[in-house]
Amino acid sequence: MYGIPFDCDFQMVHLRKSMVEEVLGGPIDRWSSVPTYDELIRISSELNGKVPGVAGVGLMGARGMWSTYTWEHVAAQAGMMLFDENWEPIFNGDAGNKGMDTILALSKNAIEGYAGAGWGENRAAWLGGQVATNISWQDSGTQAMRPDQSQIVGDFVTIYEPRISGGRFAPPNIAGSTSCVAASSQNPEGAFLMLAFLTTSSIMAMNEANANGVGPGYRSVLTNPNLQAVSQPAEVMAASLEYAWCAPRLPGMFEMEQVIGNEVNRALVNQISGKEALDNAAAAVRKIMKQNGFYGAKPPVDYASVAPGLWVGKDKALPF
Amino acid sequence: MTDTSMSGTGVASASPGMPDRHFKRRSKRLRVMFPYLLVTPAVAFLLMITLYPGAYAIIQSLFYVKFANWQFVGTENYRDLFGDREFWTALWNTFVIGGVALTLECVLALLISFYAYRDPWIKGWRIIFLVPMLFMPSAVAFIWKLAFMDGRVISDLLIRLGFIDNNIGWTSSIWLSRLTLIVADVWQWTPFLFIIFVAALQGQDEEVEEAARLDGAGWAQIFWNISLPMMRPVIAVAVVLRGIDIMTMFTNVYIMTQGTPGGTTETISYFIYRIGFKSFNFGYASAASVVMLIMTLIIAQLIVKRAFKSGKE
Amino acid sequence: MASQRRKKNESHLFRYIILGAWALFCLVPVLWFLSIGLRPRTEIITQQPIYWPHFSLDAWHMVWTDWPMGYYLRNSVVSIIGSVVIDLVLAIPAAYSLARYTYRGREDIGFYILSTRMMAPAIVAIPIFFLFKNMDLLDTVWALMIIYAAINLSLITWIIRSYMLDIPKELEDAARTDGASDLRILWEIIIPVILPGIITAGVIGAIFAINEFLFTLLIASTKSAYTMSVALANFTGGSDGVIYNAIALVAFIAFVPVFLVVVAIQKHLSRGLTMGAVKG
Amino acid sequence: MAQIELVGIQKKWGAVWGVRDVNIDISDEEFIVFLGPSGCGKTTTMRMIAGLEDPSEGEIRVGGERMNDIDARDRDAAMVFQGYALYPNMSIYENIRFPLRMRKVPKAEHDTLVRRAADLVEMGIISIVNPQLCPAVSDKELPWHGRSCAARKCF
Repeated sequence: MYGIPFDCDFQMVHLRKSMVEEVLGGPIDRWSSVPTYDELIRISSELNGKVPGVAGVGLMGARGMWSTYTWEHVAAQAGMMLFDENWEPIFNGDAGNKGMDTILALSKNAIEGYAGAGWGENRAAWLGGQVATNISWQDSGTQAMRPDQSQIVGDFVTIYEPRISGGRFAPPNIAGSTSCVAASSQNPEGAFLMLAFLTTSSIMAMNEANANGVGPGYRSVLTNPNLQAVSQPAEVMAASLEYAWCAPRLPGMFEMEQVIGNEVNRALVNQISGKEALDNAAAAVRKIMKQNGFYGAKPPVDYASVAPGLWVGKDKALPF
Repeated sequence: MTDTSMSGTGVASASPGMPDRHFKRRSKRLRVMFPYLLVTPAVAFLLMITLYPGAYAIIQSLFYVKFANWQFVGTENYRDLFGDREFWTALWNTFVIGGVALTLECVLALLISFYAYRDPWIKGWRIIFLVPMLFMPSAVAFIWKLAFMDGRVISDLLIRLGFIDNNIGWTSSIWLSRLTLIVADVWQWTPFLFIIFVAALQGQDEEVEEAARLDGAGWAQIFWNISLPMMRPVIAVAVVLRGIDIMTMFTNVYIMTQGTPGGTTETISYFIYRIGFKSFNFGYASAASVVMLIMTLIIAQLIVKRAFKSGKE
Repeated sequence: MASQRRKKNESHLFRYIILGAWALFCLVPVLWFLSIGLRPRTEIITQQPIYWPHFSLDAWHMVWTDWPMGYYLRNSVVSIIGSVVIDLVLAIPAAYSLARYTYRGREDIGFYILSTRMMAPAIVAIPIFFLFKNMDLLDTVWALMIIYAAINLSLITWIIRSYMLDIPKELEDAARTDGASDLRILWEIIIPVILPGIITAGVIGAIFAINEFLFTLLIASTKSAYTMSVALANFTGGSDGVIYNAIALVAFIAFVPVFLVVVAIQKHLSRGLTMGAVKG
Repeated sequence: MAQIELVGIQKKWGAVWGVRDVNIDISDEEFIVFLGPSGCGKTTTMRMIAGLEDPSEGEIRVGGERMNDIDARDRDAAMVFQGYALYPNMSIYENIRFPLRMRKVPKAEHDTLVRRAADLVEMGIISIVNPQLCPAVSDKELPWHGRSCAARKCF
């Protein structure tokens, strides 16, 4: 089993320094000022509309993967496990619902465009000073420092992701950005060929290809100069193959990301309840899993061999 | 008829340069085949670009496709599709968004062309009104995405005018989100209908109009009772062409809403694109394509053929 | 009498209000978008919209230096002109056949050609994608050329056909008795006579090709085949987010030539847009 | 040589009769006029003689030779059309020259032949002398349109 590391994203919370300090009544401490999501809900509701044109919180609520990521990351703070031992999706458990409730509460203080906001829209609103707090990846912090793009240079603090009170930390693996390749799998070359012509989607395709069992042949493909010419990630990955750890994606992951996110989005715009959304998502995901060879005699990928990587938090101390 | 005449052949003998007469027997087969030969390259080219994809889509729609790995699933994709809420929503959205946009475009284009066609500065108006149509559709989508959503310009203007108090969440409400797509489409494509309607109005016989005026009809009456009925075939053709394009609406959805909220702005084209190129479920997307293709063919037979029959020659 | 004159003036006034309002609706977004292209990026998405921004050529420099816009422009021009040439070579004989001969199946063939105009790009996108992949044509200007030609062939055929129908049949009969063969007639009489119609068809086809988005998005996924319309999408991806001022400038760079050409063929425009069904 | 015989010529479009059983014998250098109300088949008959229309039945003979299967372009018949049918993309000079080009008459002879034809229809030499000065046909309907049309048929 080899892993292909790239683009490791962390969900973080970014704060507008001046505004949040005013609400907190003192300087921000990165570790303790906003310890829980409940606290973020409170702060963002106080901040919402306080300054004309500035909303309490920005979050990615668009259909598809954006909503999926937001829900997963938040629910992970409540200790969500996505699947049980038999790969049955268990989204509609306590943790999953807690995550959903948290997002729904946050959405009341959210910027008006959050339901259509993917990464690009969220980034623009944050850098343009339209939100007082923002849930996004780490690069929203580095980009806010660039005066050619950012209105809020010097007026922001990035804190680590808040917990959900009572929850335990569990990194969700369903859409993690790290890919892996199972050395034991079949049909190695086919999926990677996708990359040769799909650079805008190459990252997606590569993940998907990995998940579908790309075998030992992957290296020859990754080191192919033609592929490297069109896909810079391929070049980087090829160089760091030996040093990788792995957290495999599930086969059919992109389909799952889409269906989960679409349901979460429907809940965010009040078309269905959060519980319904999670039930619908679980049913859809189960179907996709089945089509990809789960629930049969032999799982499509040998996950046991990567168990340590799958569950990073289990036997390890939290970094803070 | 009467001045048609044949010149005598007497002069022919006076032309020493003409070669000797030799009557070439024509090949009857070539004669019959000739028009087919002329049209063959074009048809062959189009067949390549429609028949192959058609067959490919039909075959692929019977599989669960995971890149190079195809699992035969029979008609499962179709059964799923007809039970898929998102598919029916997409169909309904396409119909609703397209219908409202098309109606608005038609009414506005009629209104404007009615006021513009006899204006002395019609040439100037026409150039101005053409401008939106000549922008790349993707750019137009960005214009309106920025105006409605990212830049909040329209919310701001409405606040300044005192209509509302807070910024509007365009993407959170079904009809507001659809409205953004409709406005973008109306802005860009009303000129299309306008240009056609003005040409039709200018092309109509002035004497009929003058006769009606002598009979005491006013402008509006003339328009309603004479111009409009005379324009019917033109309107039919224009609406059919615009309708075809609206039914395949993709760019605006892709750039502006991506189907938010909850899939209520997702058109059928975007649905197929999303299933195919975001979920990578090509078999399912192909099944949707096949259904769409059949619907297109039915619409083409029922409506388009008739419109173009009445409109031509 | 006086009241009637006033009434007339009022109706004039009303007309100019309507036309003026529509002109504003058409032009204001365009001018505002131009101002987006000429302002610094930090003044585009802000707490409150900025209506009087600072002037900046940031985007202009970005468009020509950071992105090889000249190269994209070349791709656009090559693929579009190539597609129009392919179309004219195929469409002129086909249109001649449809306009001038009576034979079995003519109506059906004509309608088949027309019906390809109705095909939603999304319907054929996936198979076409794999077709080009198998032909090793993805990410090439050739693929774009073929796809644009396919999209526009019906349009161009029908426009040219309509112009051919306008030519009096006598002209051909005369040429025939003068000893010209059918192809000779097409080449020496028909094509020169309907040249304005052919140009119209080509220009309208070119505009549709410039505007094509979905296929270009799928086929041209690397820089080697980016065209203007995909270059736009290029400004939206990556870690830099949507770069609106660059998008605005690219849109105007593409708009100007299109506008000039269209103004030049204005007279034929309505006819071309309706595929010949409306004679303007 | 140019004796024309029409034997039982018929033309039918579907159920509509264009021409019904025409039998005419026209001898060489004879001058003949068809007269009749509109729609009686004068033009159709002539178009069949010129080869622009195929008779549904019957036979056309020129100089005793059966012409039915011979293309209009190869029949070497001449016909002046109601609407003149001048080629709008060519000058009058070029119009008159067109049949010469089509019938592959050696280029060197063209000028002489065009002038002679123009003289025959009394077109006046002005429009012919310099092909470049020749007005384009599409300019306007000029008095010599009909004549140049006839001139084209004078070879």
